[in-house]
Amino acid sequence: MKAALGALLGRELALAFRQKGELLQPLVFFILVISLFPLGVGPGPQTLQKIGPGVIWVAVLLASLLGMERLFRDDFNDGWLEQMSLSAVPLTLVVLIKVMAHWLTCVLPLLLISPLLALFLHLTADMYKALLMTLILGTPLLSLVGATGVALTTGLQRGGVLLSLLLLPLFIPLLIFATSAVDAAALQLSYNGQLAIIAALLLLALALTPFATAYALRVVQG
Amino acid sequence: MKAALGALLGRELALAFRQKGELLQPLVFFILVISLFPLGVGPGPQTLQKIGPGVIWVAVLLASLLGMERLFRDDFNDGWLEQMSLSAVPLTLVVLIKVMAHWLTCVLPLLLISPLLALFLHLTADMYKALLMTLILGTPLLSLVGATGVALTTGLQRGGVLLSLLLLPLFIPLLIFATSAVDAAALQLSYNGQLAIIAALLLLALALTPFATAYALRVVQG
Amino acid sequence: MQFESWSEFWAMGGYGFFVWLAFGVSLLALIGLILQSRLARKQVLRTILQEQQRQKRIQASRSKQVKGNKA
Amino acid sequence: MWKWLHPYAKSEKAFELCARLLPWLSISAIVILATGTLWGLMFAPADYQQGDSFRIIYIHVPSAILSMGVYSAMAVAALVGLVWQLRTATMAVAAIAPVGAVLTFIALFTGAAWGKPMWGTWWVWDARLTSELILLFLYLGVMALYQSFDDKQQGGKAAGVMALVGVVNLPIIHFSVEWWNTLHQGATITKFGKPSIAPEMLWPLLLCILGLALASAALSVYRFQSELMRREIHRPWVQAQARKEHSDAV
Amino acid sequence: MSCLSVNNLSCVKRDRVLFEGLDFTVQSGQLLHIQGPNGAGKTSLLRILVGLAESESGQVLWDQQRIQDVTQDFAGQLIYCGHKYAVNHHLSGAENLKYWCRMQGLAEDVDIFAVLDELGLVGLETLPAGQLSAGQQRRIALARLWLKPASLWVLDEPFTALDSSAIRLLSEKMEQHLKNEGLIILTSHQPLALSHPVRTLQLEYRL
Amino acid sequence: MSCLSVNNLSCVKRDRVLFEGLDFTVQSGQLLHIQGPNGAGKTSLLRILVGLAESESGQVLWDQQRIQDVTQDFAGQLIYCGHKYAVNHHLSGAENLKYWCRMQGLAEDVDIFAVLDELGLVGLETLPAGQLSAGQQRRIALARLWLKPASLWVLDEPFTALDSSAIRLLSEKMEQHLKNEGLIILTSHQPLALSHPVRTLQLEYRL
Ligand code: HEM
Ligand SMILES: Nc1ncnc2c1ncn2[C@@H]1O[C@H](COP(=O)(O)OP(=O)(O)OP(=O)(O)O)[C@@H](O)[C@H]1O
Ligand SMILES: Nc1ncnc2c1ncn2[C@@H]1O[C@H](COP(=O)(O)OP(=O)(O)OP(=O)(O)O)[C@@H](O)[C@H]1O
Ligand SMILES: [Mg+2]
Ligand SMILES: [Mg+2]
Repeated sequence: MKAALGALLGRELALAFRQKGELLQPLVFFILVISLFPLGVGPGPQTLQKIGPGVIWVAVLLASLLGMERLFRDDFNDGWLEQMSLSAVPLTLVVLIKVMAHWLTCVLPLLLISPLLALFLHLTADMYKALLMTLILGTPLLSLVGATGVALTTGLQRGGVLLSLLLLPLFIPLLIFATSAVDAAALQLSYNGQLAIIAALLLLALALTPFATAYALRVVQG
Repeated sequence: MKAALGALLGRELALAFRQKGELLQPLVFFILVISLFPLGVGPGPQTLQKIGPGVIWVAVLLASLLGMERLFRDDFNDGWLEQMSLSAVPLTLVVLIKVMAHWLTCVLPLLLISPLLALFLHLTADMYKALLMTLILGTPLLSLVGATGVALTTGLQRGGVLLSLLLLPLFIPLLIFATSAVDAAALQLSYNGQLAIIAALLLLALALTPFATAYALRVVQG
Repeated sequence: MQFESWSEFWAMGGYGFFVWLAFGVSLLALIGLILQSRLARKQVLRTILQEQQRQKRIQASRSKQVKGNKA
Repeated sequence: MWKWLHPYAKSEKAFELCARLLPWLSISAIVILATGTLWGLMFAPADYQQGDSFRIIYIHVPSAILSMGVYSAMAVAALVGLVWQLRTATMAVAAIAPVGAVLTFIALFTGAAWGKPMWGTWWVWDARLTSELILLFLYLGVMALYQSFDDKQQGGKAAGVMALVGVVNLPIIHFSVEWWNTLHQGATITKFGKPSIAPEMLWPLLLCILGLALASAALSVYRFQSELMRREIHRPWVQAQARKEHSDAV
Repeated sequence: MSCLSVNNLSCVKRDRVLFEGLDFTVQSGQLLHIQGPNGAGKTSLLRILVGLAESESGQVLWDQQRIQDVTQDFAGQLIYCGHKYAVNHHLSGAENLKYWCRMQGLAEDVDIFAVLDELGLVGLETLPAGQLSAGQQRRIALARLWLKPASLWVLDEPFTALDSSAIRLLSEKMEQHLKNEGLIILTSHQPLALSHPVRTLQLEYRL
Repeated sequence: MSCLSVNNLSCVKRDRVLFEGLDFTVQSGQLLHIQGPNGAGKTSLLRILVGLAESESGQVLWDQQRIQDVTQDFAGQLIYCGHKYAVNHHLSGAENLKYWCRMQGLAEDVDIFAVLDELGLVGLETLPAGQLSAGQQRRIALARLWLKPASLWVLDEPFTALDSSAIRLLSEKMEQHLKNEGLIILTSHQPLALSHPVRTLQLEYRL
């Protein structure tokens, strides 16, 4: 079983890193998105510092959405999903592996280069620390919930509206808590409360969404 | 020929409305990005007004990028692109039609709800007028140039991130002109210069990018 | 020579860090590019030779098959 | 020019031409670049305002100018490749892009290292700085696109299209400096820009520019050769060349 | 009388020569069956013949003119059915064909429903094509042969997924097309059951 | 000795009954050829048999137990090849099979390259599968039959896109499997060329 899961993870990573240059792409993408804001908003350090957390969260959201959309699509189209459904590995675990791979390849690079942001957006050390914590807790949540939505929309048209409706109410609280944590950090206040809420949401998602996603995948294969 | 182009447009629109959820996705993303900022920045009207145009433009940019990715994907996968390449209708016109359909279904909704957002971000009437003008001239440009990038990445693994790497540098000048026009409007200055430049860019793109896109589509079909 | 001594030269009128940082990194970048080009060339040569060997293997396996078919 | 170019479309001829050019280019590049740099670092007078920090100019300006020049060269190659269907020209695009990217990186880095003592910050979102950053991303985009294709023939054409589309951006970037600066805060670079520069400062600068240009050309030519070999792996001449170079190396 | 001819055609994929120096002419009323093992280059050849791919050397001529020079005429005379069906899964069969006909500039009055009925898709015309069976999707793709009056048919394994009655239907249609001075170029791993004489071209698998 | 049996199976799609009250048993060493025109419900039946889709009523039993109750065992004994190849276009043939084998929990030492060679893919093992011809991709999909020792094969039109030599190879493999007490359930519009006795099940096209 363990070997099987390892193989699935290996496959996802192999696909993600088919070309060597692709390792660099999320990084460049992130810098690009981030640099859009100073250009659009004006380069004053105060303004930048103020909108910084929001900007970074938007960039993360975008990166994970961009990568997410194709999470199950190719596998559905070429029949790999059928093969996975028919293997002895439970589909819930397969889903978890796929979400993990997505997080590792699309989101983790962004976290790794986030120190650069402190420089670009003039964040203070405190703010950066809070931001990093919210990102570490919040992005897996994004990926888990996103996966359910994507599974519903894979291969059929009915689920589309559902995806948006499902994701929106979940993303907005996440963003509120995350940015308010960073704001609190900027004012030297404690932000444990916000982190605890995000962590609780994450645990909840971890416990529930893989089942929902796996079920959705079975349904779309009808 | 006219009937043929009409049919192509009809097909695109039919498909877009068949998958209502996909229509909604850029809109949801747009609202998400915009609503993030009052949350992230704090609700001071001054700040919001200052960063408003930039935020809206960045959101439009990212939303159209998100919607763009699947412009040629299904047609490429199921072979419809081959049939279009082999019809008597020049591929350049086909490309134009597709871009138009994309603009109508993905970007126009954003423009339609923009008054709401202007309210949200405390823009003055002058600023909103300038913003709308830049959007009306700028977003078709986005779609035209974007189509070329999408055509180049059609059929590639992980097209999304690569796509943004290709397109965002091309979009940045537009962003600069557009936001500087709105800033000028905020100071009651004339912004005809910026509009003229955007219009010139649009004409240039209208004249050149359909050919580049059609060529790229031929290339990826090998 | 604009400088009185080597130590003055290295100090660059107090701007030593920035000047030598700029020149150093530039030199490194250029050397990196040269090395990468060299490595890429070696890689190409290697794949060409591997490819030749692969061709030989394929030929061998096919001639074996032909023999098998005849037998 | 057509008749002149065409024979070199044949890849073997192109390879031979490169082999003949390469030693001249590399030797002159090393000599000129070394002379210019040493002259600039040791013998040119210090700037009356900036002191010795101004010596960064001898690497910053050549790399900045060439980062744009090399892009134009790449775009010309792309145009030739697409319009006249020359395979070798699209290979040139793939060969030139990394060289340009490195030059752009150098321009950015040296500019930042110069900006810290002069402006007090490594980075501001100024028009010129931003545009140079965009240039870097254009190069990276061309490279990434080329690498993403398994079929390098397709990849070459696609990268060519990208390079050409990006060219439209070059003049825009260049002119946007004016508009943007007049609307936002004042220009930062003109503070330094004296209309004329003393000849004893200028000469080493010109040498450095020439030297770096030659070095870029040499590197591009070398990479172009590799690209040729990789793309035509089964041609007899490539195999012969590979055996020759391999035995040379051992 | 039209004719498709090819001279000195060669195709290289990834530096592997699939075929070279190919010469042949297909004239009105003739059928060319391209044969060869998997990977021989049949699909690649067909794609070059219709102009989707470029050959390494050589030319494809339609009525003695290079197809690149007479794209409009050629497109008007061609139907290509490839490995991919060009049937969108979200649109119904009738819609798929409707848009295709309009794009091909056919008159409005072609009766798509009648053709679909003839092909045994009665009652399924308005179902999203993604919900049809493999053979039914294939039938929709082939309905194009009934809808567009074109002289050149280029078919890549047209019998895939079809049941025997559909194969018979298609074979009859092909015979009729050949009688009406049409040209057919096709590949198929299944033997053809036609009373009309068949020319064959054998491609070899080279490594 | 294992056996797959079905009782009172029925399938409804969109208010259309495809089949109902189906009963049959397939035992070791038997081959069941499901026949019927396009759209009769062959693929739908196979998908119910392997557990990808749910039936309207009735049960599928593997060794007298419902397959939903013994998923692990059943999965270990099953190979399903559907209309879709499950071959990723960006991975090479060898990689595709490697990951499949690992996912199926097969030992590390299966020699994928040997199997690919046997299937005539010498020299193409490391090419991205998207660049292979239709028949070559199909061969990769079928290589699974060589790689995994499973008793039940469920094959949906396995001969599609294959040339005659590949069909011969596959037929031989199937005969061997049947001799080794294996079970095969397949659909095919082409006649089978097997020396082994074949049971058939005829589905009808109902509207
Ligand atoms: C990251 C920071 C910097 C970047 C990206 C940058 C970029 C460039 C570029 C692209 C050029 C070429 C312009 C052209 O040929 O049209 C240039 C020229 C030049 N730069 Fe910089 N630069 C930076 C910082 C600086 C600093 C801090 C100084 C001096 C205080 C400086 C002084 C110059 C001078 C003197 C020239 C040549 C003369 C001219 O074209 O005006 N640069 N730079
Ligand atoms: N883009 C590509 N890059 C490299 N090789 C390719 C590419 N496309 C096709 N090939 C190779 O060309 C050969 C011929 O492919 P083609 O699809 O023409 O075969 P075919 O004769 O149609 O086979 P089949 O009977 O299986 O359909 C194959 O061996 C394939 O590997
Ligand atoms: N999701 C669905 N919704 C509605 N109808 C469906 C759906 N899936 C399949 N059908 C219908 O069920 C019928 C049987 O389809 P199936 O794919 O099982 O046929 P088949 O016997 O495999 O045909 P073929 O020989 O063409 O492969 C078809 O008529 C199809 O229209
Ligand atoms: Mg083929
Ligand atoms: Mg079927």
